[in-house]
Amino acid sequence: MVTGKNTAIEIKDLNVTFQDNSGNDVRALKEINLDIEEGEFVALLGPSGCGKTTLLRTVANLQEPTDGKVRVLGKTPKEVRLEKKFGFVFQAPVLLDWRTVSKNIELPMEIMSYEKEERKRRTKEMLELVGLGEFAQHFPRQLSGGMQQRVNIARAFGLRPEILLMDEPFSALDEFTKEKLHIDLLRIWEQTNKTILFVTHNIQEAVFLSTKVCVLSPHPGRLSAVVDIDLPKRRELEMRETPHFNELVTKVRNSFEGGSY
Amino acid sequence: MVTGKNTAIEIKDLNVTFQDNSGNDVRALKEINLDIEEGEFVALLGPSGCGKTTLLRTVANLQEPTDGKVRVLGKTPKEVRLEKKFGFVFQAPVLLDWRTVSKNIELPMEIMSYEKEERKRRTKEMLELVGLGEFAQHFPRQLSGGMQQRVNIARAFGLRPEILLMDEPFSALDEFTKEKLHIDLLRIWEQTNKTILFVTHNIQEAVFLSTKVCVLSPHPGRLSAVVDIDLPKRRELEMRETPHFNELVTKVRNSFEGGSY
Amino acid sequence: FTGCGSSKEETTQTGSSAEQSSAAELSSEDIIKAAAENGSVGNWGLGNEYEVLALLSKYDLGSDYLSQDFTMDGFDDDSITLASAMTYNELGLVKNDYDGGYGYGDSVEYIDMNDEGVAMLEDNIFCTEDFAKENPNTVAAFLYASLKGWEYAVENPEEAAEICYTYGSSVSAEHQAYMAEEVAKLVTTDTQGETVTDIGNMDEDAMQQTLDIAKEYISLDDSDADAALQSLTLDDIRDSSYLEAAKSSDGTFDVEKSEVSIQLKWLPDAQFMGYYVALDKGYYKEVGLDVEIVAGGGDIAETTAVNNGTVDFGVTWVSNLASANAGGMNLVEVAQIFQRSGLVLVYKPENFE
Amino acid sequence: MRKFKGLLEKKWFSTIFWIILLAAGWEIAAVYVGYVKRTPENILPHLYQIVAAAISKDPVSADMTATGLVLSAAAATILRAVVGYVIGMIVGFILAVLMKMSGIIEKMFFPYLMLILLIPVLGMAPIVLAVTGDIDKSRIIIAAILSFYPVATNTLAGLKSVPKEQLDLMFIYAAKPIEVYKKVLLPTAVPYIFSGLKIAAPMAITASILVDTLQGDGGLGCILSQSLKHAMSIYVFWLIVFFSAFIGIGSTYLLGGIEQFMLPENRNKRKIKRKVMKDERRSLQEKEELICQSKI
Amino acid sequence: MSAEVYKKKKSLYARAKSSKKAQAAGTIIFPAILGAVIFILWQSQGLHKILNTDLFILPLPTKIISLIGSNFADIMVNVKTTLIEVIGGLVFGCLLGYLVAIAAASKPNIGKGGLAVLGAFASVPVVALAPVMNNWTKDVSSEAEVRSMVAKIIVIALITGANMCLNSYRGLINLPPYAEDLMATYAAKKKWVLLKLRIPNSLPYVFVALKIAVPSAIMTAIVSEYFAEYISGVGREIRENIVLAQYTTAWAYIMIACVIGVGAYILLMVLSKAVLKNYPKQG
Ligand SMILES: Nc1ncnc2c1ncn2[C@@H]1O[C@H](COP(=O)(O)OP(=O)(O)OP(=O)(O)O)[C@@H](O)[C@H]1O
Ligand SMILES: Nc1ncnc2c1ncn2[C@@H]1O[C@H](COP(=O)(O)OP(=O)(O)OP(=O)(O)O)[C@@H](O)[C@H]1O
Ligand SMILES: Cc1ncc(C[n+]2csc(CCO)c2C)c(N)n1
Ligand SMILES: [Mg+2]
Ligand SMILES: [Mg+2]
Repeated sequence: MVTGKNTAIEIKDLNVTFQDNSGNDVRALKEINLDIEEGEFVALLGPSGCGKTTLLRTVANLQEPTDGKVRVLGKTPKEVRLEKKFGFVFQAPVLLDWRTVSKNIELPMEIMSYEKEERKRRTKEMLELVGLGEFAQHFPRQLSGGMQQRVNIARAFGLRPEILLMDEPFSALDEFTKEKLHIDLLRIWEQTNKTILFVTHNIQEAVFLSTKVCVLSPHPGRLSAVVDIDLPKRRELEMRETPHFNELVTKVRNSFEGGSY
Repeated sequence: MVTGKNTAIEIKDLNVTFQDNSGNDVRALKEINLDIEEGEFVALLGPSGCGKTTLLRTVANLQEPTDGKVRVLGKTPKEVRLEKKFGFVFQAPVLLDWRTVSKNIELPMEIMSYEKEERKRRTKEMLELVGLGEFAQHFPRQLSGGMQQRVNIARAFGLRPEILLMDEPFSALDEFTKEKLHIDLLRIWEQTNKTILFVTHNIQEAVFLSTKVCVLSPHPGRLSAVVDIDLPKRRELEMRETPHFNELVTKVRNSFEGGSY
Repeated sequence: FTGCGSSKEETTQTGSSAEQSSAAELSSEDIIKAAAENGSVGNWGLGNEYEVLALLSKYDLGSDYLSQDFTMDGFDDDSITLASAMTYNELGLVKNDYDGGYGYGDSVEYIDMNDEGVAMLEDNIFCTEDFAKENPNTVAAFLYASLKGWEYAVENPEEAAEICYTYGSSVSAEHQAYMAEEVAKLVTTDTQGETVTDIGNMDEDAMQQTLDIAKEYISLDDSDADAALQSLTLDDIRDSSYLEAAKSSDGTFDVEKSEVSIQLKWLPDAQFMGYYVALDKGYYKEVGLDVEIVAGGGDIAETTAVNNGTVDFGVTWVSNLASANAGGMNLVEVAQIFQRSGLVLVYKPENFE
Repeated sequence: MRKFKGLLEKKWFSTIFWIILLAAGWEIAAVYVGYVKRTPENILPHLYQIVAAAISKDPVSADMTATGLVLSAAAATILRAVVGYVIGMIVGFILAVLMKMSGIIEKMFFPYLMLILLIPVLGMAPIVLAVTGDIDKSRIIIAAILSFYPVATNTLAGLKSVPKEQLDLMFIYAAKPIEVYKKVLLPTAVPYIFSGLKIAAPMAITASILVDTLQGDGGLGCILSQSLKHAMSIYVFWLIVFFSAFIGIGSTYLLGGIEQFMLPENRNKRKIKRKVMKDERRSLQEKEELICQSKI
Repeated sequence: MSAEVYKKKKSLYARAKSSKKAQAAGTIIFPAILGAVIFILWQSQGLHKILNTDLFILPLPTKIISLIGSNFADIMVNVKTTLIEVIGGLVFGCLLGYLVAIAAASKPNIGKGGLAVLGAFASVPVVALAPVMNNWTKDVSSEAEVRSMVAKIIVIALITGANMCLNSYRGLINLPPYAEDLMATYAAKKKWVLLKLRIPNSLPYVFVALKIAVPSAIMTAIVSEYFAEYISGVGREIRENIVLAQYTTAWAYIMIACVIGVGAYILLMVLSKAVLKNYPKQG
């Protein structure tokens, strides 16, 4: 295989169906086809309940596809997971109650057998990044909702995974914190050139961060549009004021089927 | 007492202090003074961890003030709570696992001994309102994050409480759903003329919905600015495009101390 | 609260053995009939009930009886009006007023199984047939020393009682003394009331009577075992050769196994004073045995303990031996210590006026 | 600190409150029984009579006082109970983990685990005795058998109570099973394990007393049954009833204390405290050093 | 591919059902397999070698079963006695234990100590409790059969009640995060918090407790029958026959006790499936 643009995530004819209580099918994802190249930053956009989380979970091997094929880095999601190449920021912060904030951030590093020194160093760095330096020794229930979500993000960032999957990581955060983390996330992405799949329901955010926006339409979740974002790789906050940015936002907005769900 | 503009919520020199694990004080709220009139729609804005939830909880008698005075409708929060005049939308959707969506929405009505007919009717109405008509018989674990949050909102709306306290109710929702619910919330407010205290970290949202924006600054949470929103009572989505709206947004943004946390 | 009234009256008359003669005219038959009709005959069950069943049957009464726990509380509160008691133990507790006693004195009367002709033989010494065959000298030596202990004990019951007490007996010293007296009577008197000098003798007639009653009143659900029981003969459950060997010996034995143990049927007390005396006086040592006495009264029956080899010898009742062998064990009685039944049915005469 | 003390007092207070209530009820009943029964001490003696028996110097058996006898017998029984309990705990725990790991093992074994519990001691004893050949070992094994089941059931329930999201998190990190247990499953199961242990503790003691009576040689069960059979003062029986109840309360409190100590959150809290103290000490030292230096 | 799935809703429904059936079958098949293995080992005397015991102490299953067959009527009389005790004791004990747990949960300050005291009841060994209860219930009825039954039921109720209390207390206290706050905002009376939140939340815990309570009720019934005044019941028969060295008969009754236990277990499983059907699956 030649170096350069390899496929990071390949999704073919993916269907995911759940069953409700009376045994009827609930189609969460229908006939999804999507290719993501290595180093891309893809935003997944769509209304509530359209299947964004389900798609992310399927890529991460947390959900078996009912039908169709998913390949990550040319392998099955399971293989990639077992190689510990995924990072995942859950939609609701999944923190262990009995561990302090810093212990929660260390958790994956413990599992991946990082040196103690390294763990401490990175944890500290990440805590500063998300602005929770003073709260290292607090327990999750002593934090506000947004602070918990920041711990959740810090935990995933601490690892520098090959494939970073993020499920609405910033929606519980205020504008300023969000902006800061946008920039931090972009810097990390630039430096490490990892592949990022990012769920959001904020169109501005999707356009500002990503190289490609995928729009899902609901009931059942289908891929209704893919919009390439041709902004320069190095993004600056000011770009959001440019006409081109607004054009892109409008383009994405219009690509929603029927304009509403 | 004369009818008309009575004080709905009166907060005087409010201090709330928590203790961390090594016994040190964490000041969540410091010297808050705020008066809210009946029928007002107040948005509480502030960065993550600044004390918004704590303020809301204190008003609702879920948190004892360390210091200072809180009066609601001229009474103590406890009295008002016992009169069942509060509605509260929690930041995380607090749904009971073993109840279906519609049963979760019915819960407070059961407690308040509504007639069965009435309960069913309102529940159905609320489910339509939040776009979950088809999911009435699902269990919370079968819903997406945003759908759970909508159930949470529907449950509070079903009651038509005197004082509605909402803690970031819409942050897990996509633009379209959010817009629809904004309009619905505003209609409900117009028609019933209830007092609403609304936490958000989205400045546009705050300006669009409220009659008054209160900005909290963090560490410790102080009330750093109060901006009156002089938009007409009946809000329309198009207002967001007007220059006056943008002026207000900018005014609020600038009132953040130092512009960042 | 039916039972309360009568017991309350009693509280007031405790100790005074005033009017008790009126019941004396009643025959034991009347008493048994009245109690049986009332459904208040008591026995412990668990293989101790055959004499009572035989007695009930003798008077054409049904075979129902109440389960008596190992106290006489049921007798005391009149829920059992005709209660089983061993002469040497429960009867003493009922009559005497030392610690644990009920203090009825002579105001109570009893029916004796020996008088009623339904007596069964009780405490014996047994082991497995295999053990006896493999260790004939050990068995003979053990019998020799044990009988010597018993001889001494029945002649000196007071001293025997003290010995029992010092061997960690569970019984108060006063009761121990009472027990020793009564046990001595059982060892030296037969079912007809004749004096026995030949301690340990296996009397043909008494044993046959015991086996016959056992066959009639032991009811087994297991049809194979039941058939086995019905075909049992005395020779299947006893072997007198060891006793003869012991009696004809000069006291020196070439024992095959010197460390042996004996499991008692009940708690350590003067019911088993012969063994304690033999141990205390060194009789076992003299014949080359190192004996451990294992207390009974536990849930693992002495027959099972002997059968599975946990202990070498055991003390049990002849009827228990019969049912064990019917069930498939292979045990033999090698000596019969008690020569008459120690079971009586005790009652308060005023309950039958 | 003051608050903490007040709380502790409250806790004790509620236990004492109940004990007093119970004692009052007992005494009222005892007075009644004293009037209507001929030998009330066999049915419901006065508490002061029991206390008197406990402190009495009169020998009840050979040369032992009632209390001496109970305590010496208790030593053997409690030792066996503790050993059996620990074995039962370990076995129950391992079984729960095995059942959690494999649904098939759970389905296969769970009903039988319960069956083992149903085979009465009397049925079990001869077989266990045949296997071990020793009455004391048999007793320990039977006590273990009777106490493993609550631990196994509760531990299994605890392991199953972990929120799915937390397992998903560990799944994403491809954590090894041992790590999933160490970091998520066990910490969550701790309270469950302890309520199993709390249920099993009196069961182990009950079992140990029960197996004492297999043979007549020593142990609380034996003197219990002896005194029940009026072979010795009935007050020995009442002493044992109270003694075992006290062991029960004691074990509940002991386990509660250990639980508080073992709760992962509290462990982390202690760590923080220690760290803070260390930091304070260090900064104090540094200050002193600075002062010293400046003086020089 | 997907069309096939989508074509017939019915077939899918049937499939779902059959998969549920397959699962249910698993709960029966796997224990059955192990049961068969044990049976074969036992019948072929392999078990005797493993346990180092003989045919006398542990008779062959065929012999035991044929004994059950030939004494079925007698056995049933005893089974009835034991069943009444177990069911009566369980119902009273569990209800009582649960009520105490509710009382303790509503006033934890005072209640917690009550729990410890109740735990102490459970620590009084059955062997001591049973004779005491016999004495205390002497005045309940002039019929020995009735008062004896009452005594046994009380003992079983005390033992199972303590266990139910400990477990359900946890279920009544460990609520989902913020659920209590939610109820507080409705100013829900204690009654409602109990009815709508605490009790539903405690149901899974109740079944954990029942899993222990049911076998321990049977065990307690067996032991307390040893001491009962009125002679009847599976436990009493076990003891009688073991003392008489009738091991085949004793094992017949032990087997019967096990059948009662398995029956109760199956009932419990069915019940728990039905009651907890809306709850998230554990594990
Ligand atoms: N139980 C507690 N113990 C200790 N500190 C607490 C506790 N609850 C809240 N805090 C602290 O109080 C501060 C304010 O928290 P609060 O939840 O009110 O923030 P918020 O404004 O709602 O933030 P967000 O937007 O992230 O939800 C935070 O610093 C938090 O750490
Ligand atoms: N376990 C489940 N059982 C049944 N239906 C499910 C289950 N999980 C998800 N669904 C359904 O699948 C659909 C997609 O859910 P998903 O969580 O992927 O939505 P989402 O796009 O992430 O929404 P949101 O933005 O609100 O988080 C929803 O209709 C949901 O009801
Ligand atoms: C298990 C069992 N229970 C009761 C007796 C009857 N019994 C025989 S001797 C004795 C006491 C006198 O020392 C009693 C009550 C027994 N033999 N075995
Ligand atoms: Mg989602
Ligand atoms: Mg908040």
